[in-house]
Amino acid sequence: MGEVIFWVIWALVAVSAMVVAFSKNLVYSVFSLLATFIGVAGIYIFLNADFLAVTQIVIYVGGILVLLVFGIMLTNRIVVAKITQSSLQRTTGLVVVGAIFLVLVLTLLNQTWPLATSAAEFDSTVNNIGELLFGDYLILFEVASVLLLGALIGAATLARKEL
Amino acid sequence: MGYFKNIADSVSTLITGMKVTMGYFVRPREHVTLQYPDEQWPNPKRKIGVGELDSYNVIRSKLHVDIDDCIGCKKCERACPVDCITIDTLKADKGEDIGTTKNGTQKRLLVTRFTIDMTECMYCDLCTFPCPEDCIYMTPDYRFERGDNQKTEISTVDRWRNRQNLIYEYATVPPEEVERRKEAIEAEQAAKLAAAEKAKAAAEKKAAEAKPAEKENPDKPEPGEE
Amino acid sequence: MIDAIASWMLQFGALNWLGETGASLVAVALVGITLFIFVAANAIVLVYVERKVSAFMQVRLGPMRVGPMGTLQTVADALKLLVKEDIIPQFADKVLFRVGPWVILISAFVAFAAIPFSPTWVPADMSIGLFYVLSVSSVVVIGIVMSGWASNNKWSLYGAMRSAAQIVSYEIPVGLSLLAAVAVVGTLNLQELIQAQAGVGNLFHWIPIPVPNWFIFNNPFLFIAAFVYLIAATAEVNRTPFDIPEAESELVAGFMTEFSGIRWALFFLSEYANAAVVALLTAIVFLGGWQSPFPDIQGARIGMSVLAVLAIIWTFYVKVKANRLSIYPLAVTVVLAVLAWLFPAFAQWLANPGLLWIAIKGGTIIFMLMWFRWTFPRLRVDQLMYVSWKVLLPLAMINLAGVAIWMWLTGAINLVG
Amino acid sequence: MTRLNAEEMVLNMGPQHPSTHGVLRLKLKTDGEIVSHIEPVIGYLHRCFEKHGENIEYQMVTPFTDRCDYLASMNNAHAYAMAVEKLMGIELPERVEYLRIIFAELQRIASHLVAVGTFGLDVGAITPFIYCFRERETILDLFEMASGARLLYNYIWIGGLAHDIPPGFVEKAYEFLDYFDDRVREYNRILTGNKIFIERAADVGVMPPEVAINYGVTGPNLRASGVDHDLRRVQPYSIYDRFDFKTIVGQGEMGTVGDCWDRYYVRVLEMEESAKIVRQALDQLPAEGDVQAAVPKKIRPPKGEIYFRSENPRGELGYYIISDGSNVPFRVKMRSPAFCNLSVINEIGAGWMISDVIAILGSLDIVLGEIDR
Repeated sequence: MGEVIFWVIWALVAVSAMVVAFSKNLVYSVFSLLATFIGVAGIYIFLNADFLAVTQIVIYVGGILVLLVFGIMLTNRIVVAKITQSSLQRTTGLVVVGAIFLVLVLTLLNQTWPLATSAAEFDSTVNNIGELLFGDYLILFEVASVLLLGALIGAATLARKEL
Repeated sequence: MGYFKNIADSVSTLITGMKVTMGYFVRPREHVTLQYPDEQWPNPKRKIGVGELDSYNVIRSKLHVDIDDCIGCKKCERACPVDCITIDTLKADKGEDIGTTKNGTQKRLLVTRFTIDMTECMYCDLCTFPCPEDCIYMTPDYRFERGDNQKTEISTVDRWRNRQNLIYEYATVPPEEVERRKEAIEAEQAAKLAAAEKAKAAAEKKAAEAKPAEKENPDKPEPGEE
Repeated sequence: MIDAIASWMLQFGALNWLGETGASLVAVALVGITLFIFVAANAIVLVYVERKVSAFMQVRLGPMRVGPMGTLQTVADALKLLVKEDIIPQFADKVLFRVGPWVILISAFVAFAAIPFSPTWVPADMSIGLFYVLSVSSVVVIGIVMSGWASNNKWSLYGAMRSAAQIVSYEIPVGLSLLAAVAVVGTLNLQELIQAQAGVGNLFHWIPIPVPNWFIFNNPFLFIAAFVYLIAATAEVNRTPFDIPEAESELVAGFMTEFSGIRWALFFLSEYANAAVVALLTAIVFLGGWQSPFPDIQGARIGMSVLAVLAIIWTFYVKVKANRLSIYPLAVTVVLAVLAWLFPAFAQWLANPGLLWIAIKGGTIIFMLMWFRWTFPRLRVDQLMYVSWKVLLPLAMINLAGVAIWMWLTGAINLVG
Repeated sequence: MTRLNAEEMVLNMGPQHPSTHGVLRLKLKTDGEIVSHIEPVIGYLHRCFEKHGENIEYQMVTPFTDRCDYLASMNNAHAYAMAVEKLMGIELPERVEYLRIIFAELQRIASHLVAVGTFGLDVGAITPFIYCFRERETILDLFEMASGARLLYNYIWIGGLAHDIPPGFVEKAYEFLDYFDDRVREYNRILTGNKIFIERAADVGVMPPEVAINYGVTGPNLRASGVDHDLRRVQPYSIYDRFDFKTIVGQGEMGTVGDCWDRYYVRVLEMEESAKIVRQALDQLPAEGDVQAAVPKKIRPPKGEIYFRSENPRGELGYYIISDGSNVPFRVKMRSPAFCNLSVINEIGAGWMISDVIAILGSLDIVLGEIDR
């Protein structure tokens, strides 16, 4: 039964990701990204990564997706309900994407994947992540936050009307 | 510092406002809602000094005519700014007594049609003042809805709730009676006309006799009439 | 709770063919349906309560016709909404227009999965419960933007845009103020958060007034954090004074402008579900969740007596100040106090933790939300952002640091060791 | 640096919009939330008042004046009646003058209550609106006692009043005035002093005195801009010179002089002043007198013309009447205050956000019935 759920989630991710890529309507692409993100969160749960799954929803759905929606709606003529997208330079794109795909497939096939012999016991990862973030990797964590703060200030400066 | 004062101001004024609403919340019985069909606003009862008519109230909700008292003077029709009153009258037969009003005035005109179109009425009350018999007045009855089970003294044109339902007919003269009288009056007028023509013809004859030269073709039709 | 139901089902032989996973799924479905009924009933009751509260605050009566005191009014309204014609504007985006309300409802609804209603009743006891509730609540904004954009109406779009900006900004003070409470216990599990608030302690740790050991009482910074959370959460669920996405006097009805019938009912369901989540979360994190305010029988008796004395004082105050006899609070508290002294079982029941207490606490918070709504004017968009970024956010951050210092002062953490 | 998205969107506010106080349509040019241009489109409520006036007798015009500014019917009829009386040279009995002042000032309170309440509603506060309407209902009860109608009274006639006041009216009016003082304090607690309300209204939509005068803005809106101009003071008509009252001028207590908050607060204070006038008028009211003594049997003003202006709750209401000696006016022109007040909206509203435009429109306190006529 658990497998069935897994495959349902997998199908959700695959289909919605395809809609993201192939939809003619840009807004559909963005909104189907919602399904993709939630599906990915579901896969994280299957990997016993509960904290990561929830973080995925908070950051990607609550933050990044909203930004994308904003971007699309504000840079287009929002009064029109149809925002279409078209592909340019298909051949070049196909070649590049094909090459990357090939490399990925080869890597995946050449790797020997360790397989679990039994289902892992679920154990919450919150404590471990917390201890690692605020213990071993505290400096990195702080540096990353300073970097993000710098980016934030930079963006705000650029976006301001009066310079 | 202004920043902190702002926050303190906000908190204190918001709490002041919340006290007001809470004050009302904990004493809900001081409400002002009226449960309309069950309880009704008491109409300020007030007579305007036109005799014993109890219902003559200052409240202006529906026009009403005591048609028995109407003498057909059409003063209200002329006073109406929106022409919602229509009155037709016929002269009474000679010697016929069509009653007196409660003020004792002898009626001379038979009111054959008295309609008030309440869809046009704007409740200005201007029509009630010129009435010499105080027979048109506003009633405090503000419920215009009339179903099958609701008997009103006013006859409805039809039962459907359309505009026709709000045009009130007050004249009580039956239509055949009106027809008869009209015919009678027409006949009378025709007789009068005939008499007049006769007299005219006689006069012409006399004139013709006086002037024989113009006697040749008295019945010659006009060229356009053929 | 799911596991409990599943194993209980498996004890009956008839359901053995389901297998363990199957039983779990059935249990999930059962819990889900129960929760959905709860959400629907919650909306129906809250709409009625809101209408009555607003009416009483506005010297009106509110619904009085359908059922006794108008109690069935919202049921009748719900039926009316269900049978209304389904209208989709011609130039709306049909797919997103249909999906949008459901996204909002589902994200509001799944948050209930982690809410503990009593020591044993919690649909899913997650180790990351608090974080989970926050995360699924953040999906609401996508649904709002979706329905606002799909309506193909400028007012809807303005509503959606405002809503997105507002919810994204207010998530930060919400998160930070909750984090202050989390820092005290060191867990994201809602049950553990509540269990940490058991017992009786001193007010703000040192002032010798016995109060329940709830976070709002035993730490002044958490006291402020509770209000920061309440304000920010009011904004997150789009209620006045932060209801600018709907803003009926400005944007007609904001993102709901084009919706009618059942879809509009879905918005209402989710609005009140969201309000309930916020209220329950406030109760859980700051007010001790299902913990009773009384530690034992004696505590319940004394507590009820104190309440009765307060009611007597209030009655005298009102009598002197406004020359009006307010008899109901007095009567209710005195009767309860007498009952508590007479019947130990009743006092014990009062002292027991459970659904009653979380319902009372959540109800109080919801009443506060309504009270805000029917008192205040609405903020402007930029003022809304000002409140979020320049008032609540610094306050929440100071709180977070303050909580840490307070814990060090009270000896809860030891920096040296 | 040019802005990335300088695209303007035209937004139709109205005719079906909850905050346009009737059927007004505002064409807003917006850039995001900022409104760069406002164009009011009026005429949805046009009822040919002036043309009507040319076709019916003098007394018949009164019900139509009631319907122009339906929130201040008494004041409208008062102004019209005074205009015709001046044309005909009618001297009124004292009692009529006092009663007219009482009704006009009560009507001013009622009208300002609507203005204050709906302004609260425009910025999102629903409850004060209901409180204001509760008080307005009490005033309407008084009107109903006297005239029989609650909105369109046709009570002030040329040369007098339709009826005398009923017994008990004066006591009820005193009762209302006593009750009303407390209520104003309550509005100040729940709305005027509310920080959110001040933030929404103060410094928003500032109307400098020059702009107000140039656009012909009158009434409380003009006084809120700091111009001490009240026709009851500067050109006392009727018997206003006998009463002791202050003209309220905007002080800019919470922000700039002439902002929305000032326009709101001037109205709140004017209600108190009007209550004062009503109290004085009730004190001095002559006990006896036939209110219809001076009503002419036939209203046939001599050939001539007149422009008469009075202070309406919304500003200066003027009637220009030409008589050709018959019983039907040759021309009735109405100078409606709300029309001029609305015309300033682009000047003071452009550059603010949509929410502010709503607040500014609410603070101007327009009545579409009067604008369109």
